[in-house]
Amino acid sequence: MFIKNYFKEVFSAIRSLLKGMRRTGYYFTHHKEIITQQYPDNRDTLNLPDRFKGEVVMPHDEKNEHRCTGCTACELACPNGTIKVITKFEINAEGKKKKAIDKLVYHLELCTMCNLCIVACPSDAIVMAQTFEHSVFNRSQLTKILNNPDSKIMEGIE
Amino acid sequence: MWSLANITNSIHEALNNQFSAGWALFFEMLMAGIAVISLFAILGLVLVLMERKVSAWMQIRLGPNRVGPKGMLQSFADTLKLLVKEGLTPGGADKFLFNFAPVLAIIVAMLLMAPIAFAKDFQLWNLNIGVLYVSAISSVSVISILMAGWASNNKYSLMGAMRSGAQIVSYELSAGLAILSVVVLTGSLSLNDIILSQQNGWWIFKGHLPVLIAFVLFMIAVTAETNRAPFDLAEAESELTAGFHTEYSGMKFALFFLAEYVNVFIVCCIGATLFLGGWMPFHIGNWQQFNHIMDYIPSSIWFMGKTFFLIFLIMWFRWTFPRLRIDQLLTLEWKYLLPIGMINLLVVAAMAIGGWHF
Amino acid sequence: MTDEWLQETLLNSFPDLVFEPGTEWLQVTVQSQQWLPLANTLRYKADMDFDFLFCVTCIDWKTHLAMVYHLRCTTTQLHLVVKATLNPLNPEIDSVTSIWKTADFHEREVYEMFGVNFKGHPDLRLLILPDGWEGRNPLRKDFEDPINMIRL
Amino acid sequence: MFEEIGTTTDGDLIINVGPQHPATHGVLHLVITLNGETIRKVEPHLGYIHRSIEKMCESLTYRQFIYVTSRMDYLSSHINNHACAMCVEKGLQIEVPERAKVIRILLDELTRIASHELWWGAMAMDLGAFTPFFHAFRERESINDIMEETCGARLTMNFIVPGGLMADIHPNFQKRVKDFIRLYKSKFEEYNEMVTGNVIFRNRMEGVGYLSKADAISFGCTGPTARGSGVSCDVRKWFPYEGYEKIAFDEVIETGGDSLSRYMVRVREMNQSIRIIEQLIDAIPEGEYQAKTKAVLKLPKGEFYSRVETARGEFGVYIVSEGGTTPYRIKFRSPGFSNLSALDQMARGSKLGDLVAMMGTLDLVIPDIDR
Repeated sequence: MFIKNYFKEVFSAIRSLLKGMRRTGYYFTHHKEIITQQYPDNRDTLNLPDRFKGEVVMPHDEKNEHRCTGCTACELACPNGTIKVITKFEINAEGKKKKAIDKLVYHLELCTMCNLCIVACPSDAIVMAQTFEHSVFNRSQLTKILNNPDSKIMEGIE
Repeated sequence: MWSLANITNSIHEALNNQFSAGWALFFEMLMAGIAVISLFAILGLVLVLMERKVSAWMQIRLGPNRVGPKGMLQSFADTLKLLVKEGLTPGGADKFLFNFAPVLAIIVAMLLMAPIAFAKDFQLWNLNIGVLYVSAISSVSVISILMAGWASNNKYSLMGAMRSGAQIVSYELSAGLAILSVVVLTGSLSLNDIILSQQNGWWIFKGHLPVLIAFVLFMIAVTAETNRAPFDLAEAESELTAGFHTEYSGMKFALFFLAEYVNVFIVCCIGATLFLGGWMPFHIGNWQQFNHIMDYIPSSIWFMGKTFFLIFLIMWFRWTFPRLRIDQLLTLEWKYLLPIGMINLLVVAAMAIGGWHF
Repeated sequence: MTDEWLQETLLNSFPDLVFEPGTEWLQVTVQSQQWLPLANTLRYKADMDFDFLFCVTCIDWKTHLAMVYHLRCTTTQLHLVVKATLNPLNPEIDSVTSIWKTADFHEREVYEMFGVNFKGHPDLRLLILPDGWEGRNPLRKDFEDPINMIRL
Repeated sequence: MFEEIGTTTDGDLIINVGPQHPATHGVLHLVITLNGETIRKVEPHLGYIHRSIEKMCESLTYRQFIYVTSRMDYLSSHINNHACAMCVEKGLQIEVPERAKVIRILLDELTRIASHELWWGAMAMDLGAFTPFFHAFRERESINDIMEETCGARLTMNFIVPGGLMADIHPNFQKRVKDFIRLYKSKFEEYNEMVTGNVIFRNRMEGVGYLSKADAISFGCTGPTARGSGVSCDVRKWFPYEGYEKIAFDEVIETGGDSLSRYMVRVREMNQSIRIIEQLIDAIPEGEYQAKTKAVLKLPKGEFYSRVETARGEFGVYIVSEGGTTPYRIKFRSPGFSNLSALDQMARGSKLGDLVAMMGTLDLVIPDIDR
């Protein structure tokens, strides 16, 4: 009885080991199963989903106009102090003083891509871009100004 | 039969004509030394690349594929990296032993090369006690590991070395018994005689089940002896960080690394020699036509093919199995492998006396 | 086994207990001296058997500290929240490590974060803060880290 | 802690495992007293990545503090966010739309599978088998891709806001989840062949790191750690939230109390999660994905506690509100913290190699312990 159990044990052990070896052997011979992505080479074919949260950007149209009113909702919504809105007063065509943004400073190094500023923005002025290669040689390059120089607010955005 | 003996003999004669006998021997030894060292370098490069590719394919990865065509030059890049790295010595280390341990590991590996027949008539030293020599010298490798573990002044290293000591000493027994079963069948300790005895078929086929069992025991024991997974307790990455070579860096680490791979190569050479006929082509009994066709394949290719098949087997083990625990490792040896090996040896001895093998 | 039954039973043996109405789970405030006997009752008294202490924390109310123990019985799934008021200058309460082993780590955390001294804790040392940390307790309201504080 | 002398007076060896060690999956620091290979005592030292999230949250509003909790147990970040949002919703008495609830559960269960996949691979790697790790990542990556498409991030999603979800699911979501279920089912046999059935693995796990039922309760263990010891403690079963009461699934309980039981609980739990997803994926109700909430959330004065079942156990959020826009005090009851405290009890008397297996089966995520 003891001898029988002993051999049964040995054989079932060897069988379980061979099962594992069969599986790795299968993958060794079936190179189609390889899932490695060759990242820098496949940059052109790399499709990031459109919701991917890469960094905050402010889209401008062809007339160099954006939709930001400078309401600071994003600044208030941000948990890390990533966004700083610097406003100025502009005089519009009717001679009235109007608040507008001077600079929208965005600290990428502080950003956690939580999307709260995008949700908070009432005029959809900022969106998430799908870029993800953010490494730079100097930390100061991570502080970005989102509005283009000389850009203006779009007509009809309040 | 195609032979390398002509080349070696002509070199021997040329040297003897040119110089006195002493100088000729000196030059021959020099050449042999250079050959062994360059074989070491090549083996290191090839085996590291092979391991990385094998592991990658089993792990559904691509493996190295950037340096050179298909990543062939990856190991050169690795070697270069290790060469230019600083070899640190920890503060409380025993400096002499710490630096000597990797060298000893390499020396042991080199000594083991001597009796191995790489092809027909291509052997450094046709020793009449080759098998005994191999099992004696391979035990010395444990000293280098103990030395490294002790001298590092690191608890992880020390534990790794102690584990390794217990492990190698135990598994020597199984390996020895497995080797003995072939020696019993052949009646000779010389590796050359063992190869020649497989003229009409390799032992693994001639010797029925007992030799097959001996072969399995041998493979398990040498996997343990070379500290390869699933018996890599001396290194046990997740437990002891890197075991006995935790504190080694740069070229000193590379020497341990190289010694490990060369040891794997050598034990696979021995395995191929004992069980798979060494450089002997695949022969079936007295079927002359078939044997002649097989003889056209050069003996060195036969030898390397068998050896690399065994190396692949060991790598296959490594990338499939989890590691054993230290007490299980010793249980496996003393409760399973050793009794099986002993009974098996008795059966083999009976078989040899009765002449029941082919 | 309802909250009312629990309230009644506890008031029988501990008349000083103050129950807070209108909470999700039964909430009770206890004198800090009475906490250990109450804990023993809650854990070992038949029918009660609050064997699962799943949350231990402290709240700094500036005027006082309040220890909060969340208890659950794994058989009846009854919950009880026990609070104990402590003096902020010299906060002290009995350790319940002997009753619930999980209190070991949780009390050590509260000890370093709030400076509450747990009497009878077997191993009251710093757990999270680095060795040699002195004095100030990070989760107290008066703690200010001049270097790492984020203020919005 | 860092004494020069490495031995006790009895001649036992004191070893620092961590904070930099391959087996601790992070910066856990264990001071181990060893007698030969046998463990005498394990003493965790925590705090290497303590960020004092509880203190940070005291200065963040109820919308903002949710994202921080993703950084605690980063493997089940979505479930953590869920607990926080539920706590705020409880305080404000917001009724979450049915659609949002179902999507939350779906994402929860996907997160749970992803977390268990990673644990499975890392567990095998702790025991020295490197290959399963990569195989587990194949399945985990496809979950991450689904998450990336719907939530916009792979690990720290922050997809939940008080009152519902940040956005609706991606149009591809259902199709891709079904693809994942097919992939998972075709590969599950591999898990048994490579790890679960392996004789070396079973011998390493069986009877190792025993934790009795009474001890598991006393140490406050939750999740698979406690369920491996036979404690029925699944929050989803006992205190259902977000409609778990309507879903058919089994609470996985093993009674062995050893490492193998904890391992089996997790592996079987993955199948239960698949079962939940299969029930819900075609039954996502139509409707709003977000309830109407005020722009500035102010919790009424009081104390609110809500809890969920993360991949590691019971995660609780305890908010003390003074009626302002920020919490007065917030406490996160993290499962790993309590589970870790049982390690010493489990490890005493076993071998050093077993400690690695035990830490593997506890499924420790260090930021979850340190907070």
